[in-house]
Parts: sequence; C-alpha cells; structure tokens
Amino acid sequence: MAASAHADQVDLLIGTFGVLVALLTIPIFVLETVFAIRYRTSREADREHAPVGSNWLEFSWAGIPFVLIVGFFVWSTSIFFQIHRPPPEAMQINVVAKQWMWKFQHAQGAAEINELHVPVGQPVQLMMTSRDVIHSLFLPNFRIKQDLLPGRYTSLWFEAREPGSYDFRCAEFCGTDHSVMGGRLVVMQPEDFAAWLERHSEFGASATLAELGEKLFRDVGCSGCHGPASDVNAPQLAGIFGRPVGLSDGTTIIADEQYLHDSIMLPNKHIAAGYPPIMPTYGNVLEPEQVNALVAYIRFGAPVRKEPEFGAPLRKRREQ
Amino acid sequence: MAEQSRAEIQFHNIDRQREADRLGMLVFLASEIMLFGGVFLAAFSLRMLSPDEYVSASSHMKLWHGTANTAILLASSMLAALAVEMASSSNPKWAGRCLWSAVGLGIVFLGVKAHEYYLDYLDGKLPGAANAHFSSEFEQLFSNFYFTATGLHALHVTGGLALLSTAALRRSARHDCHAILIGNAALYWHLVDIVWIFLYPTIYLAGASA
Amino acid sequence: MTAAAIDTEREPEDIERTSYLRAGYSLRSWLLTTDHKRIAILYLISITFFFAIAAVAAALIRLELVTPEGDLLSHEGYNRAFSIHGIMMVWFFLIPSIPNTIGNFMIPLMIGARDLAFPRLNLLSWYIFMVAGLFALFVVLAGGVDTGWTFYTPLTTMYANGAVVATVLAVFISGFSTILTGLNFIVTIHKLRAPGMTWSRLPLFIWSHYAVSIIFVLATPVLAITLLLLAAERIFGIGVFDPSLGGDPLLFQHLFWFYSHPAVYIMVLPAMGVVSELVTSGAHKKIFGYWFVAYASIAIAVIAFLVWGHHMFVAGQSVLASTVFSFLSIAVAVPSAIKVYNWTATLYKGDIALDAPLLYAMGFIGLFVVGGLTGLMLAMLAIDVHVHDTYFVVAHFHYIMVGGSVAAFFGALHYWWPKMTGRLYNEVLGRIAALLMIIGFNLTFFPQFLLGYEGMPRRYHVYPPEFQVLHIFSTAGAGMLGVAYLMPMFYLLWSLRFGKRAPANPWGATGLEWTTSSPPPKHNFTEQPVVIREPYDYHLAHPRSRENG
Amino acid sequence: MSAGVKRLLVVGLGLQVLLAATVAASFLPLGPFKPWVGYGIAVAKAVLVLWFFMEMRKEGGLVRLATVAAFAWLAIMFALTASDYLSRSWIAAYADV
Repeated sequence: MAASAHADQVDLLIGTFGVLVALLTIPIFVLETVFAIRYRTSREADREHAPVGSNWLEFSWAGIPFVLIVGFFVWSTSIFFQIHRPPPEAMQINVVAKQWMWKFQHAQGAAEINELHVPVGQPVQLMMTSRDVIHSLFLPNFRIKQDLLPGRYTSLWFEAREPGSYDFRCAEFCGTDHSVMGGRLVVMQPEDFAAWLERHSEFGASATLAELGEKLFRDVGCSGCHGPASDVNAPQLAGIFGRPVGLSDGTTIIADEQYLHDSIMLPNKHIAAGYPPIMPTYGNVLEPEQVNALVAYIRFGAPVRKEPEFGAPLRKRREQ
Repeated sequence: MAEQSRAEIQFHNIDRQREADRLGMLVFLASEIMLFGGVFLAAFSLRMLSPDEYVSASSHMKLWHGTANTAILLASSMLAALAVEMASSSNPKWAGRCLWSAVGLGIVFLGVKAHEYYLDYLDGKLPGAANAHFSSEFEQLFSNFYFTATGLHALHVTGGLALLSTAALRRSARHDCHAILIGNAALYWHLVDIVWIFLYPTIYLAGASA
Repeated sequence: MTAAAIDTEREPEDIERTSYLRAGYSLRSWLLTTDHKRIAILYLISITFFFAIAAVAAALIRLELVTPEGDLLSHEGYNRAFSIHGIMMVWFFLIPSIPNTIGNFMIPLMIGARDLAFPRLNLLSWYIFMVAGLFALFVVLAGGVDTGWTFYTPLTTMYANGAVVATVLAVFISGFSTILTGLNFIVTIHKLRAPGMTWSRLPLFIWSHYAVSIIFVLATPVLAITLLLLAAERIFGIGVFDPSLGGDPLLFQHLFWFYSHPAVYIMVLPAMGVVSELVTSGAHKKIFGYWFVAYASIAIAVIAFLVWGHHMFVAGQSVLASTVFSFLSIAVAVPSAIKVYNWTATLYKGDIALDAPLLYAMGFIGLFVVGGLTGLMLAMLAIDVHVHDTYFVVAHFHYIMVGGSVAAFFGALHYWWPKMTGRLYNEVLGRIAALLMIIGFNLTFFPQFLLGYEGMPRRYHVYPPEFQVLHIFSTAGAGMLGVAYLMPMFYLLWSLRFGKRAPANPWGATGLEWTTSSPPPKHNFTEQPVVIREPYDYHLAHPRSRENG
Repeated sequence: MSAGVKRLLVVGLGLQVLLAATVAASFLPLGPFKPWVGYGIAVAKAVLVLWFFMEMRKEGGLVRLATVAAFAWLAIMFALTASDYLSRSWIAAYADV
C-alpha cells in the first residue's frame, strides 16, 4: 500500500517498465513455440532460403529497446534526484542503528527505540549513522531505503500521506538478528504528534537535543578550548554550521554534519586553517548518539563570542 | 618428457610454441597488473578521503631509502634486459653474468627494504610492535597500508629473483638463442619493476617536500 | 566441414581400444593426466560434489522459509546456510561449471587441436581448485560463516564469527585456478587453431569462451587482492576498510563488485556459447547473424567492467556516480538483446528436433530474457532504491544463474554426453527432466519477484506472515527443481553402463568435435583436420540424419 | 658493444635521469600539481621499460593488445571509482543545500 506521493511515482515507474518487459519477452515465448511447432522436423514446411542475418533487423531489435530504456532512465533518474533533495523545511530526526536495534532522537528531545512517531503531511529527514556494521533503513510502503554506514551520515526523507502504522525493516545483512531488526513507523495527526512529544519530552530526555549537547559540550571538555571564555587558539563554533571553512591545505569545505562528526571523531582529517592540529580524538570516547547531540548543540545553541570570525552564511540558517 | 618433445606432439612447429609461451607469460602479467591495481585503488581512496593527512603521513616515510631502491630496481631491470639481448645474440657467458648481477641488485633491493623496515621498527612505526605509537589514526592506517603494499611487492621480488636464478642456472636457457626462459624471467622482473615505479610516488613522493 | 571425415567409419572395437577413457585405468593415470578430456571429467566429478553441498543448503533455506517463524534453523544457522549456499554455488559450481568441464573438453576438439596450450598448467589448475575445495569443505564442516557470499565490511572484518579467514582463503585459492584456465584458453584459441580455422570459422562456443577468458584473467586478480586486504584487515586490523582509522567500507564494495559483476558474466557467457551450439544443432540451421552474436560476446566481456556501481545505489555512493553507473548498465542490454533475438531468429525455418538439449536451450532463452530485463529494472535508480536487497534481486539473479547458466550446463551435458562417454542417454527421460526443470524453476522463482516488490528483504530468516503463501509456492517449486536435477544424475550414470554405443555424430551436427570418434582417442584426431568451410553449414553437408533413440 | 646493448644502456641511463627528475620535482612548490607530475614521470618510466626492456617494440599487435588491455582496465577501475569519491561532497548523499 503506497503511503506517499513518491511511492505512487515509483509504482507507476515499476508498472510501466513491467509492461515494457512483457512487450519484449512475450514475443520470444510466442515465436519459440510457434517455430518449434511449425518447423518440427516431422512436419512439411517451407524451409527454403532461410535468412541468416539482416543488419537492419539487428540494429532495430537492439536499438529500439535501448532507446526506450534510456527514456526510462531519464524518468527514473529524475525521481532519484528527488529522493536525494529533501525539502529545506523538512523536520530532522537523528537515527542511530546498532546491531539489531534502531534508535531515533527527535530534535525536541524525545528518543525512542524501534519505533518512530512522525506527523502526517510534514516532510521528515532522517540523518542516519551506524555504530557498528552497515545497516539499511527500508520503508517498503514509502518505496525507499538507504544504507547506514559507520562513521558517516547518510540521509533519507519522506512525507507520509495518511496517518497509520507502517513497518520498517533492515535491508542490509548485518549479522545474527538481521531478520528481526525491524520496527513500526507511526504517522499521527500534527496535534496528536505535538501531544505525544509533550508526553515523551517530560518523561524522556528533559531537554531538547541541543540542550543535551550543551551539557555534553561541557562534560567532555569541548568548552575548555571551544568555549567563548577560553583563551586556547581553537576555532569558535558559534554559527559555523553551513558555512565554508578554510582548511590548512588551502581547500574549503562546508561545515555540515559530516564535517563536525569527522572533526570530533577524526580531528586530523580536516585541520582548520590557522589552527594547530592539537585536538585529541574522541573516536573511542563518544557514541554516535552523543555526537548527534553535540552537532545539534553546535548548530542551534552555541553561544556567540564577541566577534564572529566567519564569512556570510552560505545558505539561510534554519530556525528551529 | 617421455614422449617426443612438447613441440612436435603439441604444436605444429617450434616457433608457434615459443609465441605461445611468451603470450602466456604476458597474459599472466596482465593479471598481476590487475592484482596490484587493487592496491593502488586502496591508496587512491585513502588519498581522496583525507588528502592532507595522507601527505603528512607520507612525509614520515624514508624518502632516500625509497629513492635508492627505485634506482637499484631500475638498474636491475636493465641488466635483465641486457641478459636477454646477450642470450639472443648467442653470448651465453655475458647472459649469465648479466642475470647474476640482476639477481645481486635484487638482493640489495631487499636488503635496503629490510633496513628501512628496521628503522621503521625503531621509530615505532611497525604496527603491532610493542613500541608502536602513531600521532593519528590515519598515520597508523597509512603505515599499515605501506607495510601491506611493500610486503606484497617484496614477495613478488623474491619470486622474480627465484625465476631469474633458475634461468641463470640452466645452461640450456643461456644457450637458447631465442631466450625463452630468460625472456619470460626478464618479463616478470620488468613487471615487478613497473609496480615499484608506481609504488614509489604513491608512498614516498606524496609527502616529499622541502 | 572437413575434407576427410574418415574417423566416422572406424570400427567400434578400434574406437573403444583407442578411446581416451581406455588410456590407463590406474588412479595415477587419472590423477597425473595432462589430457584435457580427463581433466574435464575430473572437474565434472568435483563440481557435482560441490553442487550437492550447495543444493542441500538451498533445500534447508527453502524448507525454513515455509513458515514465517524460524523453526527449522536458528538465526545463526540460517545465516550460515545461505552463506554456504552462495559461496559454494558461485565459486565452486557456477564459475567452473561450463568453462572447466565442457570448455576444457570441447575447445581443443572444436578447433582441431590435440590439447590445450599448457596441459600441465591445466592439471595444476585442477589441483589448485581441489585445494580450494578442501578448504571450503573444512569451512562447511566447521560450521560455515555468517557473512553471505559478499563478505561486506565491517561485518566480515570485525563482527562475523565462523571460519571467515578459511573461507576467504578457499575463495582466494580458487581464483588462481580460474586465472590459469583463462590464460590456457586464450593462448590455445590464439595459437592452436587447425589449418583453415580462421576467426570467421570459429564455432560461437569458442567466441564466448574467449570472451570469458578475458574476464577470467582481468577480473579474478582483483578478487584476489580484495580478499587479501579483507584477510589482512580481519587478522591485523590494517584499517583500509575501518572508518575509525580513516578507511572506507565502500572501498571494499568498489573492489568486490569490480570483480563480482564481471563474475556474473563469467557465469552466463559460457552458457550463451553453449546455447548458440545447441540452437544451431537443434534447428539444423546456420546461426542468424554470426558476427553479431560473436562480437556480442566480446562486447559483454568489455561492458561487464563498466557497471559494477549498480550494486551500490543505496550503499552511500555519490549521486553522480550512481547516475553514471545506471546509464552504463543500460549498455549491457544491447549485446544480450542481440543474442536472444538472434537465437530466436535461428529457429525460424529450421529443421527442429525437440530433443533434451534444445529444450534446455529454449528454456535458457526464455528465462534469460526475463532475468536480463528484470536486471535492467534494477539498473533504474528509483526502482533499485525500492527493491534493492529484496527478493526481487534474488529472483533476478536466479533467473540468470539457475534459469540460464545451470539450464545451459545441463543442456551441454546432454548434448556432448555421447561424445564424452561414447554412450547415448535415454532421450525420453531427458526431455522430461528438461520440462520439469523449466516448470519447477518458474514456480520457485517467479513468486519471489512479487515477494521482492512487496518488500520482503533478502537473507531474512523470519518474515511477516503476509508473505507465507508466496514462500510456500516457492518451496514447492524448489522441490520440483530438486527432482529435475536428480533425474539426470541417474539416467546419465545409468547410460554409462547400459546406454547404447554412440556414433561419432549422433545429432548430425557440424563442428570438428563431431568428426572424430565418440569417445575421441587420446590425441583427439587420428590425423590433423583441415577446415575449408564456415561453421554451421547444415544446408550443404548434413541432411537431418537421426540415429539416436 | 652491439647496437642493441648500447640502446639498452641508454634507456637504462634515461630511467635513472627520470628518477632524479621526479625526486627534484617533488621538492618544487607545485602544490596541487605535484601528484600529476609524480605519476606522469612514473608513466614515462613505465613506458620506457615496456617499449625497450620488454621489447614491445618488436612485438605484433596481439601482444601489445594484451599489455595495453590490463592498463586500460585499470584506467576504467580508477575513473569510475573516482567518479564516486570526487563527487561525494558535491551532491552529498543528503544534499539539503
């Protein structure tokens, strides 16, 4: 049962391609049986000057399918680009997969395991990473899936059309309990979702993800160097998200989730220009959930030091 | 061979069999090139993903050991080619001498490589060694990759030396004016040299700078 | 075909006395033979043994999937069953099945040579294959691995249990057996063709084996280095695939699929060569568009190396690279379409005898075209995002590997059985087995297309109840398929002892292999054949003469 | 000292000169062009070895094809893998730019 506009498009694409497959295969079945019956050795048939080749026939039955399929290629690639272009107003939820369970962190602080509550009609973008092996979040009703890689962010977005409960499953083999590593996506009316958030924010994490991040920012010692009051020569993080950062080898890179994740877990991978590579690695200290919280904090809550040092933001900052 | 020599029962004439042997060796070398292709693809991916860390890790390599080794292997490769030239102009004495000097230089190459490994061990760059310490994860990864790649190459150098030595030891090979065995041994040696020619900039020159 | 066809008039006793099967009975004469025909028989016996192991694993999987709950095997047991099924089938049955048995036997015969270019290398290739097989057997006995046949990192390098290094070693060693075979075929086809056997007179079986040898030599070494890096990563933790050290798990997938996509063409190209022979012989007619079919094999061997990224559309590969690979994957459809339509056109105005080999070939054509076009569906980005790693993919590659390659292997086994053993098999049973195989196959794997579209993921030991009906159909089909595969084991072995003696040319086919006796003497031809006409010249020399039952 | 021997010695010397050149080039401040220069000289050395030492000079088309084929396949492998690595950051797998 298709549950989003995208799913309808994919169904249409699969359906029409199926028709093309039928158009290209049925003649073969038919011709095989017809020739096998008509030209059986025991039957009289006109077997004179059987053709042994014709160039235009070869080019036609090779070229025409090729052209038709190129048409399908253009159509399917346009849908593929839609999959990888989430709308800017999408609500962001962090996903962490680990051997054989899914953990979801809402920006508003709620966290849930093997279940995800989202409002209907609102595009949702999942920022996903894995703690151990490669998993793959597969939403059959939405006709989408995306692998989750350790040490890397990948994204998946969808917009549910009707409220209801849809299954999601792991599609990339990840070990013993791969086949039971699934869960339920619960799509609710916006007001029900808001009520659900309230209930869960009270009981669950007491703060939003960014506030959790701020607490971690102090606890693990980031503020020692990156805090507004520190005198250590370390880059200021306020407002850095989404802006180009100059690196020591002259290239620039957009300070996105991946850059912040790498700078925490592999500090020497991209060294900011003008700063010594003295940052210790947090590779085996922090879990991906904690890194997500820190990234949320840097993005939404980092206090501003007296004078911001980076150029104009490349894209509009997203207000929470 | 108990039956007639392979040429009569197998091939219609002797030179068709020579062409077959040489083509066989070249096809085998094509598969060896693809094997090392995988190693270079790994290096390419490391350099793509973290370019500046790759350069800084490469700058810790012993440039002069690498350069000396390249010079040695190029000279040894030339000697192997000379051996083929000597054998085909029916000069077996010189063919033997060139082969043995090529083998000698090959051993020197392995010696320099062993010395470099030893120095790396002293610097604590040998992965898994007790005193192994690295300034960053990537440097450990680069050091691991360096030992894997040059180790695999050293294995092929040893194999090449064995082939060259058998060619040098066999009287019939040196007196064969078509130099089939010497030719194939030299072909393999040249491939080992070409692999090193590309391994040298990948590992040493990336980080070499004033 | 050749000027002098004197071999066909030799006395049966004389044929029997000089047959390669009679050239020594001792185990030593078999285990130290350099006769390509005997090595082909050795390969046939060993791959049948490995096929049996993998088939048992397949039976376990299908039985487990009858019920949504996991009640026959544990999670771990199921994961090991499908891993063993995949690894044994791919490297120890499908890849050597046609080239190393039929190819080894037929290539020298078809080009009029006494043996392959490097007979001792050929024997060495079999010994390497058996060493690899012993390692694989050890892995099976040691409980197998839970990585699947794809060995994805970091699962295989850090989290998998079971004899992973032994498995990697087994596949690594089997790779060298393939490289040596490929090398042997290339040099043989270039240097040992009979006088007059120009490239335009080569049977299409030789063209497809030349193309497959190119893939053998250029793709298999990349598998060797990939597995070497995998073993080094698992044993020493070198970190090339480990993100915590800065490595990239996708690098493994690039290296693995750079080999593994050409590997699936290794499995299908020899089958295409076989089908070209079976269709021309069955229809008793020249192939339609000889040069198109010949060059299509070479084109497939080349394009096979350009498309590996279509396995990684959802694996985190960049959007641009996915688009490039998706477009290149369409190019693969062109040579495949040419072959399929040319085979069908060959049947037109033919003199068709619906014997078992032709039934297998026609089954191949039908099933391969479905497999190929569903493969193109998977190459469409938006479709793959939905059906990647589901049973749609399982159905697709089984349509090509089982419906295609295994059907062609059985067709080839039946077609050249009289030449290899000098005996005729029971034709009626042969046809029943072929039809049973085609029906059983479709019942097994067509439901899996629907399962995949509805979202049943691959490698699932436990599945939601709504998929059970289709799984029951699939298991029933697997039962029929099992019977269809067992039948030839019996009546072919039975024919060894009780089958009628086969004449030199039971099918009345063209081709040098039919001009020598069945079974052929030790050096294949009593005197060097000379080729004067183009292949498949049925209209000239060979009226439909039917001697077999 | 036949012509063949002389030619091989000259080529051998040429290889050593190329080695010296590549080391020297690595000390020049070439910035982003340094890998291109390094590998360009390596290709030159490889071609010299192939052409003279492995006698591709005297070989027929078939043998040359066998040698070129391997390098061509490597080029395919590198080019298509590069298309993934280079463009990963352009249109990131989660482009929300």
